[in-house]
Amino acid sequence: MTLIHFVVLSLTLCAIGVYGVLTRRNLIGILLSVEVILNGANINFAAFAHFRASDPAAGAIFPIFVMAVSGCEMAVALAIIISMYRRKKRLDVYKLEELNG
Amino acid sequence: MADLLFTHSYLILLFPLLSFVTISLRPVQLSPKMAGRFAIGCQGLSMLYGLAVAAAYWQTVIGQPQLYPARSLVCFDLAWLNFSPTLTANMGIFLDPISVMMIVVISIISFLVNIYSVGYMKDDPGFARFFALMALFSFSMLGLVISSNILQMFVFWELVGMSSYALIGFWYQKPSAVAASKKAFVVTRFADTFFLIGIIVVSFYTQSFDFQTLNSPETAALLDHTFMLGIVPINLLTLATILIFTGGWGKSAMFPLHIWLPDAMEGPTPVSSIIHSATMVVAGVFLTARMFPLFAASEVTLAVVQFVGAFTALFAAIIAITQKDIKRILAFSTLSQLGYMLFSLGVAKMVTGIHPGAEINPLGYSAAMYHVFTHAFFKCMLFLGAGAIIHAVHSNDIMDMGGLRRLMPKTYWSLLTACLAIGGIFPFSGFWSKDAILLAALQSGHYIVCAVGLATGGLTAFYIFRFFFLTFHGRARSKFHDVRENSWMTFSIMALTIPTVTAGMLEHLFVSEVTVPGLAYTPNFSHPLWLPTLASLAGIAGISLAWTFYGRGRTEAAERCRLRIAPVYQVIYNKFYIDEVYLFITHKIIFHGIAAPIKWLDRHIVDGAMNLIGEFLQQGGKAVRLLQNGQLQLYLGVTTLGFIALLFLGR
Amino acid sequence: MMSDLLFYGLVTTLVLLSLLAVSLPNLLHGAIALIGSFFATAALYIMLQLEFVALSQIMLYIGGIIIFMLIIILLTSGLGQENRYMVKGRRRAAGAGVSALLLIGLLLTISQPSETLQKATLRAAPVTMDDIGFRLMATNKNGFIIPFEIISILLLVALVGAVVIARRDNGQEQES
Amino acid sequence: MNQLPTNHAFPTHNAIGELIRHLFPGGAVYINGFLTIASLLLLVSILPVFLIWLERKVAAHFQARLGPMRVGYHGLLQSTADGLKLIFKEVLKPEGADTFVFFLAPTLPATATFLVMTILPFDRHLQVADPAGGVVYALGVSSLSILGILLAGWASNNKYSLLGAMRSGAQMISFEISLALIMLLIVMLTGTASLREIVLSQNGTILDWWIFKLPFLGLIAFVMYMISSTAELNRAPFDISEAESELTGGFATEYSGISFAMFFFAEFVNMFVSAGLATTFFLGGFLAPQIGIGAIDAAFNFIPGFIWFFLKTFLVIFLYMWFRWTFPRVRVDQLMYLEWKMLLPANLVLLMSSGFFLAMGWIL
Repeated sequence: MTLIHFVVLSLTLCAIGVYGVLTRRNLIGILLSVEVILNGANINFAAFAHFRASDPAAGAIFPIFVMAVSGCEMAVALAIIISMYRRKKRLDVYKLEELNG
Repeated sequence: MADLLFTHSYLILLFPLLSFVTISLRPVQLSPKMAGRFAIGCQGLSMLYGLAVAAAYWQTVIGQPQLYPARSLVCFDLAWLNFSPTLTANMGIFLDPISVMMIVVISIISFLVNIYSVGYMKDDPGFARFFALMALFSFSMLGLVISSNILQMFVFWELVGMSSYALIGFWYQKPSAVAASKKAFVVTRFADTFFLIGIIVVSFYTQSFDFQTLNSPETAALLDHTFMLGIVPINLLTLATILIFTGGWGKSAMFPLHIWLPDAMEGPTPVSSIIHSATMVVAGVFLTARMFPLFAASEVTLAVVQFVGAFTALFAAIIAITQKDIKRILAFSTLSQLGYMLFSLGVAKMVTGIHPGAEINPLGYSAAMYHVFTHAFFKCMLFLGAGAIIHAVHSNDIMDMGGLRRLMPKTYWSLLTACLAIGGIFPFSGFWSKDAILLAALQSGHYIVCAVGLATGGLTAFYIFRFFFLTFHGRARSKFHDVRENSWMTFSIMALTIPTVTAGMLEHLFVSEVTVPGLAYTPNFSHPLWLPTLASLAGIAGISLAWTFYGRGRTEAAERCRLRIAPVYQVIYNKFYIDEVYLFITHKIIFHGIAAPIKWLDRHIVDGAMNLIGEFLQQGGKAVRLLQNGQLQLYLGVTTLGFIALLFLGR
Repeated sequence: MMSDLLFYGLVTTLVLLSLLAVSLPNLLHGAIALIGSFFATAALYIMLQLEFVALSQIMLYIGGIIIFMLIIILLTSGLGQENRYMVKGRRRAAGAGVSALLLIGLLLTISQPSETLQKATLRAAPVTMDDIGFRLMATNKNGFIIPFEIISILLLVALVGAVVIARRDNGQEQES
Repeated sequence: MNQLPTNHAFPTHNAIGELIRHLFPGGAVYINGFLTIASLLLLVSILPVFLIWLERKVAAHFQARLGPMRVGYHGLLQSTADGLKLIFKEVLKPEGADTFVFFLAPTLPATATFLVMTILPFDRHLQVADPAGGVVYALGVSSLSILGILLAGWASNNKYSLLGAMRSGAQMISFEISLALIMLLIVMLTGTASLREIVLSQNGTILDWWIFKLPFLGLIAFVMYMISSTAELNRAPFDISEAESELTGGFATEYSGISFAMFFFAEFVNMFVSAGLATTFFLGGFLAPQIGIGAIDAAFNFIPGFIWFFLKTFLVIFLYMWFRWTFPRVRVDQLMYLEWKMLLPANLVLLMSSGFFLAMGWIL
């Protein structure tokens, strides 16, 4: 159980999240996968905080910031998804191509 | 004691401001009734304080000439804006004979008109708003007259214009009121632009806004040089003073910028009374008087002032003869009287550093100020009386009235004094002030102007008694219901008869004390006795003519006369088609002749170039947008692939 | 020894649950798997002696974000209707390929000999709640007061924005 | 990796713990751990039974009747019988329900309450664990019960369940905010987030309890805590999620047997936990009330702390039950209005004014 283990773990989680984002068709599913990616990043921060003795508190603070930002993201996403759902009645990203050129 | 009064002289302004803020912003909830009472209370306090300041001023400044040789007093002067190290705009209070006189006039009239308005505006939905705006007006007008420098004066000048705009359009549901307020705003703003340019020119050269600096001979000497604009020689002094005078030109509604004032009668009558006859329109005259030493340094400017004044006096009097709307008659009468004041200023002469040895005759200045004083009271009263009549009979047309003498006796007798005063009949106040003006014109050798003044005096007497007889005498020409005098209104009207009758006693005071600033010179006030006699005769002739035509409420003789000169009458009745000329110029010439080609240029050449660029970008965008198919996952996939490529390439 | 065992157990759980979270066809099941993975992550934090981060993880992620997500799912899916929107066939394979490539690339990158990774085995003292609190509020150069305040403003803005976006425009949208 | 936090006394350093530590020096950690968990489980299984009986008795006496009288002394065994019946009943799963989630959901609230109980300081040395961020832990873990309710509502495949679940989810999330703010207030005043420390900070006379400190602000905070925790517990007058007249049985409509029993029991344990937290935060926890008279104080001190804890907790529980029979049920919009427009602003004002008091050193 060294730093390298945690780094590999967080990279794996990141890859899993990317896979999820690429293969989910539902907006909420994509958000879910993004959370997996963020989780991986957080683990990375925490691991570095623990194993690099120079400044452990900084590494511990960063995951908290990430959590706060992801809370914001969820709040806005909730609003966007609700208003989109009202309009389209579904959240399939293949059906939500309004932004195409 | 007096010092304390002067130090806190800002309180004169503060009471109306307090009233405005309290009523409009409502930190405490006031019922409309309470708002009116509150406004009157504030105006009353302001008036009492103003009178106290005036008394103190009389005692200290006038009473001790050795201490105050300039007869003026700067109560305080705080630096407000530092434009540059050498140019600072101040905010201050400046007391000299004319500003003290104006404080007295404005505060008394504001107070009385506020009382009057309680009766006049009763049951109006905008009752509280009206009092708030009136308080704002009082605040700004008082601020205007006690300004210590020209920039401060301009600030209050614009505030006055703003409150006038708001009050003309007070009944904003009426399209005509809205149009009138817009017209007043645009016309005065047009003139104010030149005023501001004038301020900028003067302050640029003199590095000062202060009146005392501007009025010094050094300033005149500094400005007095001629430069060539192309092939036209332009004297800077003349240019600057005429630019500044243009502000007063517009505000005092002199020909040809007079078109807004008759329309401004759309506002409530108390507004017309205080703003558009007694105080605000006098601001132009006041400005000219305030800057008089500088104006007087330029012969051309004084000539312009004199000509504009004299012409407007006659011109407006002629139009007033034919008008049927009670308030328009009075409006044109106001124009005419303002013309008097201006030409009186124009005929005054004084010594300055650059014209040594020129004639000295400051009587015109004193006479103009005296006329400002007397005119304010009797014209205010005339308007208040007209308002009372309108309030009673619900019509503006004098052809619909008649026989009101019995129904409104108090108004009748009060108005009679005002009509006699404006008609220049001995011993009412108007007689004395007009006499002084005519004497000033005669003494300075402007015989034509003097003749115009005399003729206008006759015309004035005629049209004012035409209005008077048609309104009060004879039989009613339409049915009135429930004509009653309101005690709030009659109180103010009757209170105003006192200065109207007695202001004549102040003539010598004005002539000796209200003189050109910085000039220790008592005007020569020796009368040739034929002049007042002639003036009185002109007035009596006007009244007699009015009696012949309209006495006992008859109109047949006048009608016959009108038919005989129908074309001329038509021209005069339509105010010499000045409004139409304006419309023609703005619409036909400016809009079609100048603006339309520019518009075409803008639409086709300038916009066309822009459209070309836009079109180019759009086509480019169309080509690029094929890449944007709106699928999140494609974007992310491509991004990730790019990132992976970087990972491998970066090794 | 014990802790290594625990660590590998947690890691296995975490990876498996994350995989489930991204690949379960029913979104709600995915969300539940995500909850599990968050708990496992919290356990990992405790192993890293970051007690407060673990507690925040539980409070913010499980108490806040996941509940938000569940509410979104419940609001947008009808009863008994499953959210089976996964891409099919080739696209799915492409996604898997891309992410596998990414993982390989990243792993290759960290497999390079690196001072930071190799020598970073020194274990820090546990980070207590007090440390984090004082660092968050410190105004000196090690302090995080500015990011903290920015985050708080961001939260406020996000909330206001969310309200504005989600508010029903009566004029535009038809309600069924 | 195995080192335990040593900066504060290990919370189970009581007589039994010491004895076992003395007898089995090697395995004491495991035996102690097992014993604490086992006793806690025992408590969790007995408590709801007793609380249900209490609720029924209190309700009955409020309505001037006797309540259960037949089974056992004054009906003491009535709820045991009911519980047994529930356990042996068949669990029905509605058609089309999501099996996994349907059976997962009831376990979550039960787990949540159990997890919060592990940090309740029953006595000076009677506490399973005392994390430094105990308040955060309590808040975080208790949100699991919201999860359980939401999942139960969705998994039941029934519109009443879903509506009830959404309602109570929204309600609990909303009121959790003001609950958290009140806890934050206490954390701010004490300067610690550990529950044990919070209790110890109220050492002294009865006037040192937070409810009586900060003249009136403490009392206001307590009242607000009671309101928000009542709402958080979905108890009357805030029981809109299971308003029988509107929603049948709320999120638990489709549940029966042991699954239902878990929800039901969790609810009552949750009430105990809430009351215990109130005791901890405001009423001096396990500390004996000291009124400044030597003899009485000594007598009170002689009584063990956990008895005081339970006494105070049951006092608060009685308050909850009293609420139930005093106030009529509020509407769902009134509820949201209460939280977002009244409680939350009041909370913020309270927090700010207390901060001001704290900064000025005016904590009386």
